[in-house]
Amino acid sequence: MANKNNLRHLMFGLAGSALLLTPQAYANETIKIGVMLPFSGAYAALGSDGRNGLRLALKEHRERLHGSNIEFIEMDTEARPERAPEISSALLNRHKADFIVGPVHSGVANGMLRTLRNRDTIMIVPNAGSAEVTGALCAPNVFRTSFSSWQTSYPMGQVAADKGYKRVVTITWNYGMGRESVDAFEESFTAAGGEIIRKMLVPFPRTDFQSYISEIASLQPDAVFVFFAGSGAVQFALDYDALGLRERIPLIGSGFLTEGTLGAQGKAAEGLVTTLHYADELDNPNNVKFRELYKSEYNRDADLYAVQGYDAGLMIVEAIDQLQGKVKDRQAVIEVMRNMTVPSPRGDFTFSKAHNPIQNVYLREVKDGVNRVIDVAMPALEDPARGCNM
Amino acid sequence: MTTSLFFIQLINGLQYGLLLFLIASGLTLVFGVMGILNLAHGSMYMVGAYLAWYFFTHTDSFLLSAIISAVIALSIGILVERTLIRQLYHRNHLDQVLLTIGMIFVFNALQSLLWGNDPQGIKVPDLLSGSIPLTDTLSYPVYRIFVAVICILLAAALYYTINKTRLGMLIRAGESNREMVECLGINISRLYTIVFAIGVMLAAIAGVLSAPMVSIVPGMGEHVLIACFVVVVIGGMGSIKGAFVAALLVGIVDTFAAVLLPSIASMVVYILMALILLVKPKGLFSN
Amino acid sequence: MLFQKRSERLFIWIFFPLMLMMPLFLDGNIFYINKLSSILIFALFVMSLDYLVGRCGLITLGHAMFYGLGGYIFYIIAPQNEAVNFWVYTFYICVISAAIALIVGFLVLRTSGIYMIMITLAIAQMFFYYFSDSMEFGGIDGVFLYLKPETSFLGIKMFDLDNPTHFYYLCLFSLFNTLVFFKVIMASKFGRVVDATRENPERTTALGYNVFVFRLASYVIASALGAYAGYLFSMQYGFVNPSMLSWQTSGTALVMLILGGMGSIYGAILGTFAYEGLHYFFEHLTEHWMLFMGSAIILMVILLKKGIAGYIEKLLEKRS
Amino acid sequence: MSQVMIETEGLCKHWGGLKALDDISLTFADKELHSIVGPNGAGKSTLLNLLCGTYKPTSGRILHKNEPIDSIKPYAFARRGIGRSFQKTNIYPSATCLENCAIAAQRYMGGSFNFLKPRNKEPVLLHIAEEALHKVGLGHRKDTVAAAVSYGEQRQLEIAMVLATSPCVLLLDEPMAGMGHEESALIIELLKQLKKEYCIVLVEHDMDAVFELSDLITVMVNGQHLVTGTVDAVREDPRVKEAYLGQGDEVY
Repeated sequence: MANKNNLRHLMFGLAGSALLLTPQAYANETIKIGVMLPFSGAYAALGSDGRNGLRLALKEHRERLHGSNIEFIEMDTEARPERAPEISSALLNRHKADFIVGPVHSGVANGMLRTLRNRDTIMIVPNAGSAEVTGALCAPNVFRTSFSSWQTSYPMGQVAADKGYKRVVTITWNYGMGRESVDAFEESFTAAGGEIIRKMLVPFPRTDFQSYISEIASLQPDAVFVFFAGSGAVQFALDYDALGLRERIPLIGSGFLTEGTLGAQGKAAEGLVTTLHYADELDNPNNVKFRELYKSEYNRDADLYAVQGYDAGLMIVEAIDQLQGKVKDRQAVIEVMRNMTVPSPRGDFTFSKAHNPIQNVYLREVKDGVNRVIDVAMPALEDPARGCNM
Repeated sequence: MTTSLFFIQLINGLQYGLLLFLIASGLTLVFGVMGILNLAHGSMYMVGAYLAWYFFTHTDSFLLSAIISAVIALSIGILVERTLIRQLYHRNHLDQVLLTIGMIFVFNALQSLLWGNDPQGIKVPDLLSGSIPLTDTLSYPVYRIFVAVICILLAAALYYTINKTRLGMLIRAGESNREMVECLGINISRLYTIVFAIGVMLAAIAGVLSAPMVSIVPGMGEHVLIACFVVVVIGGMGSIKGAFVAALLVGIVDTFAAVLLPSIASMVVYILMALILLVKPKGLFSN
Repeated sequence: MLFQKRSERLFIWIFFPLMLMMPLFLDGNIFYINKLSSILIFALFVMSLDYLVGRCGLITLGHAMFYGLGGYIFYIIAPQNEAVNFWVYTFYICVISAAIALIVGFLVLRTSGIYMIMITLAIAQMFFYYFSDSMEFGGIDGVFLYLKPETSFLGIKMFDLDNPTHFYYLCLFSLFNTLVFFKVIMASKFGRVVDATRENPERTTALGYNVFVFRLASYVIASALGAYAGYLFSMQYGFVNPSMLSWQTSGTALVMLILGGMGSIYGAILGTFAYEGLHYFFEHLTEHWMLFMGSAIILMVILLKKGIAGYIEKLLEKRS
Repeated sequence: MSQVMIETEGLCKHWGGLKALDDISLTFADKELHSIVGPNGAGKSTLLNLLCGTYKPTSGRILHKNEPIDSIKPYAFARRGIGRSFQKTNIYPSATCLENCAIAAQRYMGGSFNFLKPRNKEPVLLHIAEEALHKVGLGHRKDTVAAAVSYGEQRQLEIAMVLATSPCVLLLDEPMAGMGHEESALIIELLKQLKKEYCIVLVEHDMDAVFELSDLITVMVNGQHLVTGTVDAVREDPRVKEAYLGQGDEVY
């Protein structure tokens, strides 16, 4: 149960926030990993899964660390952008973190980039999908193990057109991620001959969708494309179902609509079709092994956020291994990382010039409370990295 | 906007307004009688929803979990009033604001410790899971109608209690003149405990009723808190009748603003509130 | 003498020399210097709130509105690709925010007490949503300022704002000036009327003062300084976000103020440092820091009726 | 009779359906002490509140030196020199007695928007404030915090504050309420001195004091004007006796 886990974290926390994983006496070097994730507030679940994944990777591959001490410094961002510069400055300047893993929230990412771009550390983004991270604000020392908003929505435009939808309504929160996702969908959907008949923008973080859905019902589109995540995703699916539209107008979206939310959505999520770079059920050896390990370690099922955190951990492990623990030479670390193939549970991926994963995007459908993979919507998809001069 | 869509949106607005009233009524009652501004009121809404979810997953009965949750909320109310709120009767509003902000922190931390941070949901009770078709594409869930009816019944019950019963007489007297009630030999501290506990319970019941309709997530209380403030202030602080009118007003205005004025949708209710306070600085139904 | 109370003199003689020397102890550790700078900035903001709440008796839950406005006004009026003059823009920002405060104050000061708390909250929320829903101001993700102003004054370059230590001294300098500024105001003839309007507005009207005008003037002053704090904050990391205007920011400032002690000129500084210290301590202790923070706030309200400053004054009284 | 300072014409004040004050026409002359008496609820305090601008009249006019003043702002009354004391002690309890009077004196001395001038560095103003304290016999209390002085002294302070505004009209609302005999005697002496200089309107329950001090007495009942006259005329008027007896108020 979640509560036991949390109690244990509390105990851990009381014992001291810096946790030494390999306390061997002969350890030659301490490698500091700063973790900037939300541990309280609406995004707390995403933060703790990411952290768990990260720790799991370093624990699993302990023997590849060349005897380095790994020290975690965990900071709660509370998903508050205005705290981001301060916290990242703490990790960079006070703790002299070698790697900084974070954040979940794109607004926080913008604040972090402000202090970490081109500085003496490696930033690995394990979630925030804002285009700027590997677009206009890209930098040699910034990597992303997750996705770009474009990647998770662009393929859906093609899928929708292939399904024969002509008139589609889009709805999302009025914030960066939402608008970028809808734009990416529109890009491929209109290119394939579809028409967006209405673009609805909901003030963030409003979760009262009933009036919007009533409006959609009166427009009678062929399908509805949405980008919502977390509580918004749960609420939208619940309202969409409650008002009887799920049976009548197909609901499609970026995969976050049904990621980590299925328990709360229940039958309201059945039949929703989404595109994402991961699915719990992916049938590959890495994924099966990872999920087993995660379950036995944390007594809960792994999810996308755990995978992304885990991959950030794999990157760090790989870099330490190849450089034999000498990670102070950032240029060397960057060189290793940008040429790396990450053996991710989602399938192997490499990095684009802008340091975003080149990865498969899967087409998924919810059946019996699980995201089933129907197909690969677009294989080895690379983000266009607009605005990046790297 | 077609006529049918107009009426559908009107229903949406009314339903949202009724739920707002249920949450806000506890806030305005506590303020009216005790002069306490409880910022942690939204947290009680959250606690109600989490309790309902927790007991539903253990008992599988919505009614049973609703009753247990209400009883627990009542006990929390009594406990909080006896240990904390009691200290503040002779302090100013500022101290109350502060203490209840502290309570928000504590409730949020407890929620995260006890129930984790994953979004949760419970399914609508089978008996109420049907829906009524309104148009070709749109139908209205029975459960939401049920919630609206419960809200109206609770509003009527509150009205009856305040205007027709001995407790209500004391509440009304307490609003207008604290000393007088004390002179009448009535145990004012017990009255305050009861009123505060009822206020907490109303918020929790709103949380319980919302549980099958909303995503149960950390921080859900703070969103409704501000909406409740708007309702209570527009209605006139301490006025149940005012809260009722204001909640419906806010519900309808907010619903229509969302579709008609999308660019300023979230500002509209605050503009409404500012305008009303300019004309009637103490709200629509102030004493 | 400007600082009549012993506790005030004591505080000023300990705090400011200590802060002046702080960068020496910190030995150029950028994090601590930045952290201290941001605490000093927020202390300045809380001090402007203290003037309203503690000295004028006007309780507001919307003061963060001006904190955020300071940042956004700067973003809006400053050219994006050219370093502007710090002092000139300080003047602009104070004037523009004062003008906004004049209009807002005209509306909110018609009410009082709990209604004023609520209407200030409502107006601040309006601004919050305006910025968080607007596309041109970056919405909920906020905006960046890519260039820091230069600080030459009459041809002399005073601070290099890209240097954290310089920026730290600018913040300290601003805080000290603000403290002296408020102290001068409170000791002035204007301050006499402000005291009177707080303590007994009815009597003050009967004596022939237009209470509203004095409150409005105070509101404008406090708001302009609140905006100045926001301007400094936005400059520190080149970052403006709507959450600067949120009611949580106002609430935090109030918590700090009450923790430190209202109405005493240094309570705002004490409160900000104490709150940030507690927050920092609990956050490093456990991810459930909110539990301890919340309990600490509750205990403090119940036990420390006049905040830390009140406690110190009591101690000093006992000894003398 | 000397110059008329304040005049009311058909003054009415209604609270909803209740007529708190009904058609009152009175004149108050300079250098005279004019008392308003009557049983509880007669409208004495309402009248006073209208004269100093706290309430706005429902109908009727108020003239000050022959200029209508019923539509000016409440604070403007004091600026015209109409000062008042309150029935319930209404001072600045945490300030010193001197500061209380200084606040009052600063109003007409000006400079209230001077942000820089230290409040304690203006000898003229402080002198005026101190003089006002001396007038009411509180000179020795000037550095004491107002909350710390006795109740009677607080009443005296109220009057001193009014005096410090350099008024021409004093509206005094029960200055002797709740006082002991000796304290009352002090105030009576004080008022005897003051009425040589000011137009004073006095609302008071202590009839001995009223008879001793007044040049004119107006008796009000139920918001209506009953009679106005000299002390002797009022004392003998049968209507007055009836009104008081009818109310069951023990006056004599």
